[in-house]
Amino acid sequence: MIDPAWVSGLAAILFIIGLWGAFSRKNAIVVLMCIELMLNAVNLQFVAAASHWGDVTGWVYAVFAIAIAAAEVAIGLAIFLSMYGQHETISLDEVNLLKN
Amino acid sequence: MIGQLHSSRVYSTEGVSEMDNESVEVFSTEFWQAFAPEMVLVIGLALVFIVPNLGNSKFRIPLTKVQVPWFLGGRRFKITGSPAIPGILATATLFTALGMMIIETIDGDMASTTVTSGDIVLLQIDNFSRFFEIIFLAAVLLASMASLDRIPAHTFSGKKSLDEMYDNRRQADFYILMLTTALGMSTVALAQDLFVLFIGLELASLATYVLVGFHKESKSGAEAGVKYFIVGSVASGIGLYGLSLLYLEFGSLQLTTLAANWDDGSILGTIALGLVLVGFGFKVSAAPFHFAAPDAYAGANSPVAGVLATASKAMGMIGLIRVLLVVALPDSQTDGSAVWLYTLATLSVVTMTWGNLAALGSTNPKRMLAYSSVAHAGYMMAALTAVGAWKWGEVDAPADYAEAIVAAVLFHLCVLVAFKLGAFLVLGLLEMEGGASRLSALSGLARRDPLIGTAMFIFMLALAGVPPLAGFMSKFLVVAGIVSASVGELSTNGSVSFSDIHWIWWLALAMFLNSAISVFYYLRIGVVMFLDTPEEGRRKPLPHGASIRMAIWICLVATIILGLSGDTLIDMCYRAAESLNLA
Amino acid sequence: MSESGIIDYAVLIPLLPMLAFPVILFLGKVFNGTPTWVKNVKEGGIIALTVMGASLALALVVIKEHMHHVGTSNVYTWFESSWWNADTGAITTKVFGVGVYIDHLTVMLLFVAAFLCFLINIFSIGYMNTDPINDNRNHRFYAEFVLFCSGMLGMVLADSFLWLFIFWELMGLCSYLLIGFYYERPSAAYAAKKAFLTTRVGDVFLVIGLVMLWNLFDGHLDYAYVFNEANIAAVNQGDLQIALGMMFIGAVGKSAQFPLHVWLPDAMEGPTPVSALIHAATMVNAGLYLVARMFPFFSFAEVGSLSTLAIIIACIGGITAVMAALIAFVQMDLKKVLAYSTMSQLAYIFTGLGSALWFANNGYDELAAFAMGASLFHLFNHAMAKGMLFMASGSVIHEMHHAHHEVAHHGHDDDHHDDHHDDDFDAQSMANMGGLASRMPITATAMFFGSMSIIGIPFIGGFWSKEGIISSAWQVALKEPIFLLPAMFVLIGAGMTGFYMSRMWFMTFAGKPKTEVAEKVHEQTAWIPIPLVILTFMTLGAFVLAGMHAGNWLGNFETGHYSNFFEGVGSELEHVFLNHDPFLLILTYIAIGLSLVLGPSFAMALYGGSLDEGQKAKPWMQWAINLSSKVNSNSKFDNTEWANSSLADSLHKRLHFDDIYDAAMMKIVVGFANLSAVFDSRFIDGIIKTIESTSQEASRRVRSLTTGSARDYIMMAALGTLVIFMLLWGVA
Amino acid sequence: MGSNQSLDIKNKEFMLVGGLLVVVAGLMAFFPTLDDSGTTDWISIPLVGFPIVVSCILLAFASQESRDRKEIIAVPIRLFTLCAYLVPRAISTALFFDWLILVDWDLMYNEYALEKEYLWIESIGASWHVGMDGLSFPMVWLTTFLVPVTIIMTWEEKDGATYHPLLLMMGGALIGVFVALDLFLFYVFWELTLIPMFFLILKWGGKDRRYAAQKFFIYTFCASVIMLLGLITLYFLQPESTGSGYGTVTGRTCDMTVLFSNANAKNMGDSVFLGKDMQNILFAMLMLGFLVKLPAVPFHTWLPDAHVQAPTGGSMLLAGVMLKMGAYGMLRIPIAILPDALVFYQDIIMAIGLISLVWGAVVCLGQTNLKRMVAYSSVSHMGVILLGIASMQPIGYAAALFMMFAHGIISPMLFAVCGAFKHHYHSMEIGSMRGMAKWSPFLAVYMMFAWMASLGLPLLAGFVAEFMVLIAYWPEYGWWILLPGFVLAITAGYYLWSMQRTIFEGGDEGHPPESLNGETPPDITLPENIGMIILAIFTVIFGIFPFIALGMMDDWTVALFEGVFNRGGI
Repeated sequence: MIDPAWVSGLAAILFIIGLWGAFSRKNAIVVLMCIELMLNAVNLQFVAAASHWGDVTGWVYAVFAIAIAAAEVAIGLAIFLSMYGQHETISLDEVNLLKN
Repeated sequence: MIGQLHSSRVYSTEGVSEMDNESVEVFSTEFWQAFAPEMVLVIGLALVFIVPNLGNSKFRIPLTKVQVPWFLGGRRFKITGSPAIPGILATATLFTALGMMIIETIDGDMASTTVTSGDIVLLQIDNFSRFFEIIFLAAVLLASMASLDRIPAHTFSGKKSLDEMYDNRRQADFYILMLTTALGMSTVALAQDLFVLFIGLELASLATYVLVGFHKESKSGAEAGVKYFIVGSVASGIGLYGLSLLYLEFGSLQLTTLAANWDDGSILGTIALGLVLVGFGFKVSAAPFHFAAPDAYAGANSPVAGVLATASKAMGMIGLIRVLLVVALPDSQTDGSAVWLYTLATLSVVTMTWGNLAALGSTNPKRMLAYSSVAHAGYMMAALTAVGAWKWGEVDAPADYAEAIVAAVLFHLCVLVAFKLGAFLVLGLLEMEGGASRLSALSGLARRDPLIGTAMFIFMLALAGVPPLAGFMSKFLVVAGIVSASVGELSTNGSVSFSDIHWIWWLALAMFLNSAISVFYYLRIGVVMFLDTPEEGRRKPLPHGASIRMAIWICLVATIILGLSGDTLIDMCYRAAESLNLA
Repeated sequence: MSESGIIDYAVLIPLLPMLAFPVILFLGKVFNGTPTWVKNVKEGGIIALTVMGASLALALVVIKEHMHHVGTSNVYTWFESSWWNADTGAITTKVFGVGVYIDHLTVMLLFVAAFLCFLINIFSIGYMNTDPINDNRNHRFYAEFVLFCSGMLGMVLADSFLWLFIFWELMGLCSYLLIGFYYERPSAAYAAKKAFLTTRVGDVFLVIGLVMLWNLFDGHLDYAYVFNEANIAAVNQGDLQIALGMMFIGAVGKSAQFPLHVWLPDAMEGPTPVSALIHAATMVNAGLYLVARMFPFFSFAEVGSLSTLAIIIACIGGITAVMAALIAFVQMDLKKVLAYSTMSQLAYIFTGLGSALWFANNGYDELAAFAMGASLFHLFNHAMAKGMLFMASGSVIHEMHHAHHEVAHHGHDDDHHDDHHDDDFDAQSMANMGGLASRMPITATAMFFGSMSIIGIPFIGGFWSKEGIISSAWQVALKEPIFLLPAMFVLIGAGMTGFYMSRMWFMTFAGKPKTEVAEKVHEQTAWIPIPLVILTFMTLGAFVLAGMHAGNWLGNFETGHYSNFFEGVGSELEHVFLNHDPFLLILTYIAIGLSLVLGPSFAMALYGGSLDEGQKAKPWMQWAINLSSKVNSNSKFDNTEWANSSLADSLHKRLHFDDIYDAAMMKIVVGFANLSAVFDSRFIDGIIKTIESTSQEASRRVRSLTTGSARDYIMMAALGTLVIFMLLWGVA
Repeated sequence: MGSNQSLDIKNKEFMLVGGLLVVVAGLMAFFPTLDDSGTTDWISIPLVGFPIVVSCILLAFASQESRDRKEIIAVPIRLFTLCAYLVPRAISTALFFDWLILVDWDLMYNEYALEKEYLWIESIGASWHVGMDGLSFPMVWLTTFLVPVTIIMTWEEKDGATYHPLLLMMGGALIGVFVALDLFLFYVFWELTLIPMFFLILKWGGKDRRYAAQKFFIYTFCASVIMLLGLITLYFLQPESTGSGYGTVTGRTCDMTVLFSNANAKNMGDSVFLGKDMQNILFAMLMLGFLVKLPAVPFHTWLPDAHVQAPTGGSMLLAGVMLKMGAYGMLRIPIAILPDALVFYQDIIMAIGLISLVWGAVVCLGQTNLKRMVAYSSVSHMGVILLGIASMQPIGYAAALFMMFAHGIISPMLFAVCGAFKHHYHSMEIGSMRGMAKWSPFLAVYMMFAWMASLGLPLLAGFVAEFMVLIAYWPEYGWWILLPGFVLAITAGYYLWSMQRTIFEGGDEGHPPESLNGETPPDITLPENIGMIILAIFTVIFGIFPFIALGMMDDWTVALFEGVFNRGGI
């Protein structure tokens, strides 16, 4: 069995890539995907920890986290759609009416 | 000494939580009894789903021609299909639930009820959680009362504009989301497991993302929704990752487990703590995680923004209290301050200063209120810092200091509902006749409607912390808490050196200096209202809006009454803080 | 020490006029312009006269009672306060009382003040009520007049330095109001301000002196305590000297001595009765009174410990005496000559007092008593004479006005009320007068004897006292060389007085009329001559007082009793003319020579002249006019060189004092004040404004971080996370 | 026309009611003896609560009226405010006569007349604790004296329906500050006074009122929050206890009287309450709030702006009573409990007082605006109070108290005169009008009277205090006395100079001032006349008979020194 430490490390790398992507990419969809990446890192982490502790709760947490991610995607896409309807772009940099 | 003092109080009996602690399994009979108010919410939510959809549809039993009335769908009934129904239903639901909770809590003799699933404690009803649920429900109730006018339902008859048709169509959606927010927040308040807490947080958050972007036909509404969603998601992603690290470190996300093992944790726990802090920091809009908040408030309609500034902030504050005070405080036997002490102190000072400075020049009243709520977050975080500063091993009854401070924070969160939300509701009233995102929208308000103008001015004074309003009382309590913690037991010595006073005293000074700065922008609102002439198109009297005015009056009365005589509420706060069992 | 009796009613002397003040003001406001008020009550003049008469009567009764012993009335508590001794913790109550204290000084000044106030009141009724410019506002004059009298009488009667100061300030206020009576004239408004401010500068030091005195004497300012020998001996003599010196500066301001003399000439802007009242009879004497009051300190203090102050007093006196006399040489304005003469004569008294105080402090009690007596007697004589002179000059000016009016508006009786102050004619300039001796006999007589009294012509008025002052000063000078300066100055001053007083009289009354107006002048106004006649006799009768040992009595009233009139006159004469001390004998003759011969002869040579054809003055003046005409025609003295010299120029400019003070005030003080105002709003308030603008700028910058792009928000959150890590790492 | 008549009739009815109230209040003022047995609460409702509540009701009532009705209801409303304020007036008069004639009351330090205490916010130990002693009573009397005078004086102010209730509220809140014997209550009233004044400046002020009102509010608020932090720290440094009046949560009490006795008991011999270090810090924090309110240089710049912009009534109360809150606060709290810090800061207080005194006076001389000049003269006079405090002598303290009192009568008159100038000549620039004495003899007389009173003319109220301060000042600071002396001269200078250029000079030429645009220059109106005469009469009364007020002040200071500074308890 793989040492949970490796999995955790992978999760950490995934998380950082996700975070980095979240603020370096302009396309809202890509940003959403990056957020999903972060949540996947979380899932991975939970699973790894669960296997480390031999505890079932971690898996349950992971399942819930997946559900949360799903809900987030649903809502996110809907919100992006309405943004596209009004601003006709999905570039986050160009949506900056509200500032200061 | 303090212990003796407090044992003499009627509502505080030692060990009440252990004696009366009742543990119930999920979905048992006792469970339903204990969660009656929440069940009201759930039922109300279901009703808002169902009732507008009641119609004359029939269900044909397959292979037959028998049509059984099914009542869902089809041609809607005239009475239940009225667009006004969801609002009324939601308001009634919230009112009922809130009433039940208040009746349950106000006398003070409340046993705590724990919900367990196996050996995992999921939820706990106690003074603390009930207190927060009251805050949440009150805020959402006032907001939905206001929304009855803000997003008005129009009757079917007659010709309607496009906006009116939009408004009619989304009545149910709006109130469903409001109720969902309330439910999610209640879950946060009740949660005894950090993951459950996070689930509740996500439930409430997802609903508020939609609420912020609710006016999707306006550019700013859509934009606000996007920003709030994106930044919020990232923040909760970071928070969740922190949770996962905590789980990795301790093997459980139970608050009790975490608290018991905290002192044995490694650096991983500290890192996880930092990540979780980010998640909640976004919710309380602490700098530098607050950036989306002003945009969101400005884009959302005012009652929703009010909920974000009060209830949502309180929700984040629960998270902070749970994580920082319940989990991450050193054991009462060790001599030392909390590991997050400097972090939180820095954050709080930065937050309050940033908020106030930004608000100082802001000419959009909603953004100004948003920045001011950032500043208020800073004040509360300063209070939490004071709890962490105390050297736990050196005094007899440290919990009393901590409890007093937490009580002050709770008081602040509670009265914030009165005057911060009240201010947003006044802006909501103005939004009914056009935008409220320019300072000039407020000009001449006192002349157009003296009572509303005066109410707004009183809200502003309360925000600034002018006595004898609730805002002063809450700031006074917060600072008193900080100072009492910094002074500690020094007073019994007779002779005190200033250097003996803990440095967190300076947080009190920073807080007061900040609130002095803040007077400037709060007063500016008053000056504009009382001095300027109304702008073009706003010469007529204000829209009537019976229920939004009612909501404003409630806020106003609460602002004044809680300032003049806050004793009942302070006792409630104190009981709530006690039930945290900090010591 | 209190005794019941008439003295308890003495408080009414100042109180009556004080109460009359609002009454006249109120009645005047109500009845303004009604015939009864104008004709019968003389716009308040009669009320004032009644009150002043009552005060005078009461004063006379009090004087009779207290000729030879100190009287103190009941002392009432004005207010109390407490003093804490930080070492012992004891808290003692300090009482600020109010009462009446009467000794010879009081008696003398009380008489002077009450008597002259009464006479000037009579004069005012004549002078003020017949001048149309004063119509409908004379009630203001009389109200302020009685308040002023109240201040003077109160100051004299006060039983403590505190109340002395209070009434002193009250007088200052009234002099301000009275000088500024014609408030619409810029010069009057300016003069009033100048008078108040200049005396205020002195008053500040007086207050400081009182404060020091209060602290020295354990919380007492009442005479009964501070004049006690034991109490004086107990205090630090050096501090006492400084305290008294401070008080002296106050006296300098009030009595218009160098260097605070600048206000007095300008104060002539007031109506003439005011000039008579303030600048001759009363207010200027307040400073002398204060210095004379210090006498017990000097006699009871340690020998020699206060002599520096005595010398300073005398020197200030000497300098002023010469300086004022010099300036008086060139004045053409009748009243200004008198003003400078006042200044100079007061300076004499200061010198005399300085000598007296020096003697007292150095143990020469008899000499001290003599010098004191001479000084105070001179005060008395000067007050009477100068009051008379001012009233006489007022009479001249008044009649000049009338005459000018008749000349200018001949045949235009209908617009009688036309403003006749507009044109250039100066009714006060001696250049417009001349030859009035025959046209105004009473006035000329009064002026004649008044001037003689001031000059010190033997046997008349001031002669009796002036010689005493000069000899005292020289006697001190024999013992204390520094005193030579004031001694020399007063001696020279005697001759200068002779010149400028004679000059004034001859220019006004002798010679031919210099203008058409002067030809038309005649005495026609009722009320005015009464006080002139009375005072003429007072001045001439000074020898009676001298014979009654007034000098001795004033020097030491407990021993200096009146014994025998002729013996008294004899001893006085002997003292003056046949002094056993050859030094003093020579000195006396020098002084007489200077003042009687040298000064007047120069004046005659320059300004003398006979009257018009057919005009004849009264016999007692005619000889002087004739003499002057002879001297004038025989002498070849030409003063054009002098008159065009730079000295004369600066004398015309009053030795530049006013210019320098004005410059100092307007350039330095006001300039600094303007700078301060700018500094206050630019810098002190500027800090506040900078804080405000800085915070607005900071706000702008902070808000500019909220760029509007969600990506930046996420990045900031990530950065925040990093910071949190670092902070936690640092602790953990 | 008809509707107007009916409105007039209604006015008359209102005035009839008002007149009846006047009679009733007059009867109440007729020497009633206040009950000392402690059964009646003479302070809470009649002095404090009643004016505030009545003003709130009137404001709410007036705000609902339409614009054109407002001018009509203004008459009865201002009459009503006047009558309403006669109630406090009557009580303070009665108490005053009781003190003067019957000598019923101990008005000593820490002994209070008409004391009442009700528990209020039990969790922090705050109570509604009110009472009066020799420090507060003169101030209460002054407030009750000034507010009716101000109402009368500003009888014709526009929009009186809201203006006069605000004055009434001001009157209640100010009394609240002076009678509060509880730290929390004190602070509540302390800030409450800002609100009516803010509105007075904001709504009735001059051209820059927006700036001035905000500056006034924010500046003083900033300072008072620092003071509040000091108070809170002080509060928690008290020993904990249980019992009535002690906070159930905090275990401390906000009661000042308890604080005073605790502190005074601890400040004995060599022992120092809280220790010197802490005393110094707390003293500095408390004093900051009070110095800004006073105001002392360099914290004074809000005052000229506020005064110049404020309406006459606002200025009168601001200068007459509000500034005294600062001095009152100093004498009430820090000095009584932190005497060692006072000794420590003595020289600094003296220096600040001296700087205020000199700077205020010098800047006055450079002003061209009459009201601004008068405002700076207030700064200068407030410096005298600081000198009195720094002198550490009962006579200096009594002088400070009397200065507060005397300046409280004189400065409203100064501002009333300025207001009358503004009202009738539409200008306050010195030099823009000349020879006013010709046009407005009454105004000129009042101006001269007020100016003279303010420059410390003997037998007017201002003199005694100045003289006493100098007496107390000399033994402590010696030749520095030349500076106050210099100020006496400068004060005379700027006052006389301004008079020379306003009421004197040139009225004879028959040219009315330009700011009138050719109208005939008026003299002051009857209400202004009445108000000024009242002020003038009291200026004279307290100048000639200072013992009336000084008696209780002296008693109080003696008791203060015995209780606070005499460490052995002699």
